[in-house]
Amino acid sequence: MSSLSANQVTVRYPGQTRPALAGVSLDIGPDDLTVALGPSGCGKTTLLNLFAGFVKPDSGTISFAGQPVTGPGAERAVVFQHDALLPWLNVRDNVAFGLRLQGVAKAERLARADEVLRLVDLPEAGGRYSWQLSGGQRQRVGIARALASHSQVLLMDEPFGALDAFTREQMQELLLKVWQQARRRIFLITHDIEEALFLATELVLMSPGPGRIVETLRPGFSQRYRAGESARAIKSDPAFIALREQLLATLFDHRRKPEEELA
Amino acid sequence: MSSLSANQVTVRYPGQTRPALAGVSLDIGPDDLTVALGPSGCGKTTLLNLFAGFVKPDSGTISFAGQPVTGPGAERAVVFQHDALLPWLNVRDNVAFGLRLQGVAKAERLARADEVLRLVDLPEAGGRYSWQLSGGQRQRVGIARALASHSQVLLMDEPFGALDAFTREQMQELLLKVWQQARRRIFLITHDIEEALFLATELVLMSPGPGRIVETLRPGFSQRYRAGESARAIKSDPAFIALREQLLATLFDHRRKPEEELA
Amino acid sequence: TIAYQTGIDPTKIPQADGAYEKATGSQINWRKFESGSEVIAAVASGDVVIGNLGSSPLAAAASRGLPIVTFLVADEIGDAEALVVRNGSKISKPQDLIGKKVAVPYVSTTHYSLLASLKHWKVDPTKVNVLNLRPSEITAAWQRGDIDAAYVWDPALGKIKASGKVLTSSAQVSKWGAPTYDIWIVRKDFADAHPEFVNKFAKVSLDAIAGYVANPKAFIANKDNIDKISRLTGAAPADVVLGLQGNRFLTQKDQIALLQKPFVQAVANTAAFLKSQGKVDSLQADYSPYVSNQFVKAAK
Amino acid sequence: MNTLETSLEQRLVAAAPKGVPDEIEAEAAALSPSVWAQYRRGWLSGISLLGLLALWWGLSHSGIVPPLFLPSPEAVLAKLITVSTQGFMDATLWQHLAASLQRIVLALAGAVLLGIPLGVLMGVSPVARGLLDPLIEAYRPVPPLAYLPLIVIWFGIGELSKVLLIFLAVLAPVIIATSHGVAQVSRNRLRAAQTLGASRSQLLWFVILPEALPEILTGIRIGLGTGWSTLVAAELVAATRGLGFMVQSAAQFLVTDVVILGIAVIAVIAFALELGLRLLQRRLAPWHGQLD
Amino acid sequence: MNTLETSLEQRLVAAAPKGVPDEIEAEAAALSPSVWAQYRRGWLSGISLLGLLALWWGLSHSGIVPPLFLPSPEAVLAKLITVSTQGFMDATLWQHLAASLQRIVLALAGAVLLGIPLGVLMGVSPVARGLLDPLIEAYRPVPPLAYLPLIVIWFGIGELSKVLLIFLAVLAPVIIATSHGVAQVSRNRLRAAQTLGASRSQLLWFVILPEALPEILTGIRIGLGTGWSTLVAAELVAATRGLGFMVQSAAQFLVTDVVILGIAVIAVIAFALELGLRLLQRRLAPWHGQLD
Ligand SMILES: Nc1ncnc2c1ncn2[C@@H]1O[C@H](COP(=O)(O)OP(=O)(O)OP(=O)(O)O)[C@@H](O)[C@H]1O
Ligand SMILES: Nc1ncnc2c1ncn2[C@@H]1O[C@H](COP(=O)(O)OP(=O)(O)OP(=O)(O)O)[C@@H](O)[C@H]1O
Ligand SMILES: [Mg+2]
Ligand SMILES: [Mg+2]
Repeated sequence: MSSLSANQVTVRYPGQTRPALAGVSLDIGPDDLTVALGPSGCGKTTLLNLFAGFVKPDSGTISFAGQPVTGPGAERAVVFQHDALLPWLNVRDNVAFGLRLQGVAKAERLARADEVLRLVDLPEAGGRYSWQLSGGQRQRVGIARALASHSQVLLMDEPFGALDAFTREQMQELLLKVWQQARRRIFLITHDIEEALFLATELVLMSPGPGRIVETLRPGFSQRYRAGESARAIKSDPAFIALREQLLATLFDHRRKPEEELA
Repeated sequence: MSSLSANQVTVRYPGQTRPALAGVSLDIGPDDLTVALGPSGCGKTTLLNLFAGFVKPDSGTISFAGQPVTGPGAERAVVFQHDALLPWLNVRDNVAFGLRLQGVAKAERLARADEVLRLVDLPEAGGRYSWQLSGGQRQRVGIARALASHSQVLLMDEPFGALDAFTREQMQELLLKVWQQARRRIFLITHDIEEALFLATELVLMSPGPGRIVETLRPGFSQRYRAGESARAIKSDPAFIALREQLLATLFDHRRKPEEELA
Repeated sequence: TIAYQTGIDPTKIPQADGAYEKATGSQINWRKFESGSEVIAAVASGDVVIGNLGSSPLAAAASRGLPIVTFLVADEIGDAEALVVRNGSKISKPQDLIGKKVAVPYVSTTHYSLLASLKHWKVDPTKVNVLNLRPSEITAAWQRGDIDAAYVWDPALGKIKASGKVLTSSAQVSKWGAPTYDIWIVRKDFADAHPEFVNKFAKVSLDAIAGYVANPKAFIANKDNIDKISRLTGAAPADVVLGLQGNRFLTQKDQIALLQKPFVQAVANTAAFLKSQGKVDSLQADYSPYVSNQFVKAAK
Repeated sequence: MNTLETSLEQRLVAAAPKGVPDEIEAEAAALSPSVWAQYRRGWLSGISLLGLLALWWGLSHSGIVPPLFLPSPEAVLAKLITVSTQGFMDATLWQHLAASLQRIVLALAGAVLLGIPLGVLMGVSPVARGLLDPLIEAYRPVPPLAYLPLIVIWFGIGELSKVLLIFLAVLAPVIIATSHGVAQVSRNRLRAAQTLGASRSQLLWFVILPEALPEILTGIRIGLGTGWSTLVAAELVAATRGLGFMVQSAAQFLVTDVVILGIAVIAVIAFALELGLRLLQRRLAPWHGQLD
Repeated sequence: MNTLETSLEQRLVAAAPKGVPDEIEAEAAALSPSVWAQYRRGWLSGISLLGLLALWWGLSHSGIVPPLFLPSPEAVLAKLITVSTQGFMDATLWQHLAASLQRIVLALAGAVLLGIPLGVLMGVSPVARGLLDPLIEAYRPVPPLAYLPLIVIWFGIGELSKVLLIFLAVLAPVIIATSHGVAQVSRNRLRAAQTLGASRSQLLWFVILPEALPEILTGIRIGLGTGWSTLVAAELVAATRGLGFMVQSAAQFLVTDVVILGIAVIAVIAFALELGLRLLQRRLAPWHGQLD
């Protein structure tokens, strides 16, 4: 019951003939790290916006822990596709912003911010402003901001899209640690198949025209990471590689049949 | 001589102690598809901005076809990390914008725009506005805009970062076709090692603190694609896979030695 | 609170000396106003109890039924207001005004005087191009030759006389039966509640006027007097002298006589005139409630 | 102020509306997602204006304020009829209105034609900004009543002076808003256009002006407001017609009902022009307020 | 208008400056990259003011304009000395200035204290906007000179009336700019703050106000300009002191040098306040104009 769920939701943007999402149901349970994968424009961001409470469904319901979701809330932190940092605060204050809203004392929240900044590998960026950062650095500040808050759910829209392979893997491991320690439900959108496989407890494949869930997988590699196996080891496990190739083929197959994606 | 080159350039942002780029030299010849790969914040975007003429070096020179670069120009088209579309024009007009500036007649430029939109797999998005598109769709409109212009150089900052695997591969092949037919010099930034290997005639590895080029490779797979081999075949060639793993290991090695990346 | 305007008259001397305060034994707030209509608005609001204005705004106010009483005449306007025609405007007789541009500040006494003189000359006012300009703009427009004639007071009058000639003045118009005055009014409720204050106020004023009328030359020769007036009004000393000479000041005896039938008649005439011009909607049947000589009488 | 911006509440809550528009209306609907919200707002505005009217009626009939100072709405309405048929100060209401409107429109046209180029120049070039800024800042705060005589001596008592005075009042907001809007144009969009080969003038026409347009229109709207509010001062200069002249004369004769009538007419006309400008703003910049 | 915006040229060309700042100054330099550009601008502004002065000097000495209408700069300077020592209309220049400044400051404070909350309300709630917008649009265009008598009748001739008149002139731009700024706050930033648990009031204080701040300050600057320009009208109401009163009294008696002196003093003081506000804007919103 204490899960974040979408129940038969449909969303149609004004002026569009075809719905962006049609009859989508998805349940993110307490121990879930759900990853959405799918072609550009299939409604992943729309689904995340529904969970976050930014968009209201035209039909169907969104609920969290049994309560209907009517708007954004502190229990559901979001990492945006485009950072959405506050330009009048420096990086440290941006990261500490959620704690400040909660009334955490200054020294404490700044200490916490510095700690999280270290975790995302930006130990010395605290005093800068967002416009002084590179694309990948900005993205990590956005991640740090969501991590620093004490939300029960993390909603992440392509959070590692602008990161290099090494930093990306660091962030993946960080995310798994957070998921494991803090037991946060996580909903993550990515285009990286390897990432999806590695992280997901539940992997949903989506398809456009209208946006819907076409397949659900339970790869189970993140549980192995949690059990102590190393990331490199998992990713070079032949089972992992085989599944990756298979998934890639599935996705390509889906797409090769010409389907219009735009209404 | 008719190449785009950086000669010992150094860039230091105001208020930063360490330069973002120090003594970087790079030459993009007429038949080159140069790809930059490197950790977040190592100065890739800064280097691209130098080539584009957005940023002036503190020392060193940038030149194109023997002439010093003093500002942006139509011969060097740019695909931005964040689209930079014009919100008051619909997608078709955005794509045709460069041709309109050149004085191409309306019917002709709109026909051309529709053609390019088909190429980036957005055949029906022409009448929409940028704020009605998904992240990946926007990115493709940005690519279409650059392709529609008749520039001699394409400068692309993580152009496929928000695309799913299938669309990404489509775009990669499209890019190679453009490079091959129109003989445009291309400078492309990516975080995807496979993409870098597949596309690059010349692959530069960059490293931060201060930003510099640490290694240059000439993978040569794009020439094989040009010669008629299929993308899938190349990417599953054991030589390709081996090089990919090796490159990954190099990058990870570079990063494991703790180096401060921020000043 | 008392509203004054920058008219030039001998009562500015006791005002500057604080004699009013001494005589009435109360604190007085002097406030300067730009025009009669503003004085009326201030009096109406209740913030101002005694005010100084020209006779034509009074007629307008009385016609609207404002509860005020005229209790004192500061002066009868003489040569201080005059109709001047510009040299080169080819106006030599009143009939020449037809089709010419004549500037006056609307609703001032000169506006009334101008229209009265046109009537006297049997010139159709609609054929004269009467323009609304403030004195400072009249001077400017005159300088450019934009206007052919103007009916104003000093110092603008002095400036334009330099390049024009006087066609008529208020002293003349007064003789034609349309006199204009600068007067003092008091709110009726205040006058009923504090008659002794109004009496004292009238007395101090009359004394000052008497002082001037007794020997105008000596008054003017006293630089101290001129300076005081100049300071209160902002007028240049030379203009003060002109202003004093240009008006007729009335002694107590004259005022007692005037502030009855004749003045009521003058106000009624003015009001009727305004009505005929379409500036006022309706007339009072009787203007005598708005005039009283009791305070001047009591000022012995 | 601006009917264009989606309200905070709209932005906070939801993007998807309830109804399913016809496919034919689809495109149009995409541009005006908040027709319903606007309809509701019109209704609220009606309420608040009615409230104002009721307050007026109540005050004037309660006897607290004598009719000399606050005539009743009926009296003003009656006056509207007499003034528009028989006239006041030798001209009917419509003639006064026409005279004032003509001045306002001329001044507005002048201010737009001069103000936008100057504003663009100041937004684009630091040299122009350095030179023009102090001049604008110096004339802007000076009360029109103070320099009225100077205007008369230099420009006479004709229409020119009156229009000039209004023009000056409109000019400053137009220049300020334009230069502000121009200076805030997105750097990345400018760069994008440059890499597509935009010349300086193309940059101006195709990027800077479209992007600054909403702000320029806001400046014009503010300027029009200040223009109207200098109408009385302008028509102190030897006017024989005009709303400002009418109000001013009426005030001097204590004809309060005509004063109120004039104020009401000015408010109504200015409001109509304002609504027109907003409509224009919505037509010309439908994308405004749609970006994240 | 706004010294904050980086100029178009700066934005078009380059981000990297030439000099290498000291490490200690590093942080500060990051916030004000264009100290040099501003210095140069101050210099240009000096030139243009000198040009104005020269024009004045030339005009007044050429004899084209008689000194009655345009006294020479020397005459005005001389007057400055006499008026500031001996006074004009029973008060020295400084007393006039103090009286006016007090009114302006009071009106400004009132307008800011009332206008910002109202503007925020209008920016945030469509209901408030629907209700308040027509009222503001109705009073805004009405000329102060037209409702002056009503103000006097209703509020008397004390300081209240004068301050009220200036207050009304400042209020509209403050409200308009505030509601405009508030309505343009980035949707994504609002959403981000909400997902971090911001309550409505925290949203207001920590996101909406900081983001709208530059625009609010611009509104205050515009409002202050219109406030100054209604000074003469306000001080027509039974003032005994004040720059507007001084100018008006002087104009009545054609003491043109005092009129020009008053205009100059108003311009200088208003300009100084404007510079102060810009400085404030730069201190409070250094990030403004730094985004793409
Ligand atoms: N505001 C809008 N108005 C109209 N259509 C929209 C709007 N936002 C999104 N869409 C459309 O809805 C569909 C789903 O969009 P969404 O952003 O959810 O895609 P996505 O799966 O996140 O894609 P991407 O991977 O490219 O980010 C797309 O076809 C898009 O064009
Ligand atoms: N305007 C600026 N002011 C100060 N420092 C800056 C500015 N822009 C970039 N930097 C710094 O310069 C360095 C290089 O930035 P750049 O954007 O070139 O990195 P990048 O290689 O593109 O990184 P990414 O892959 O994350 O986009 C980074 O450390 C960044 O923090
Ligand atoms: Mg998306
Ligand atoms: Mg980058």
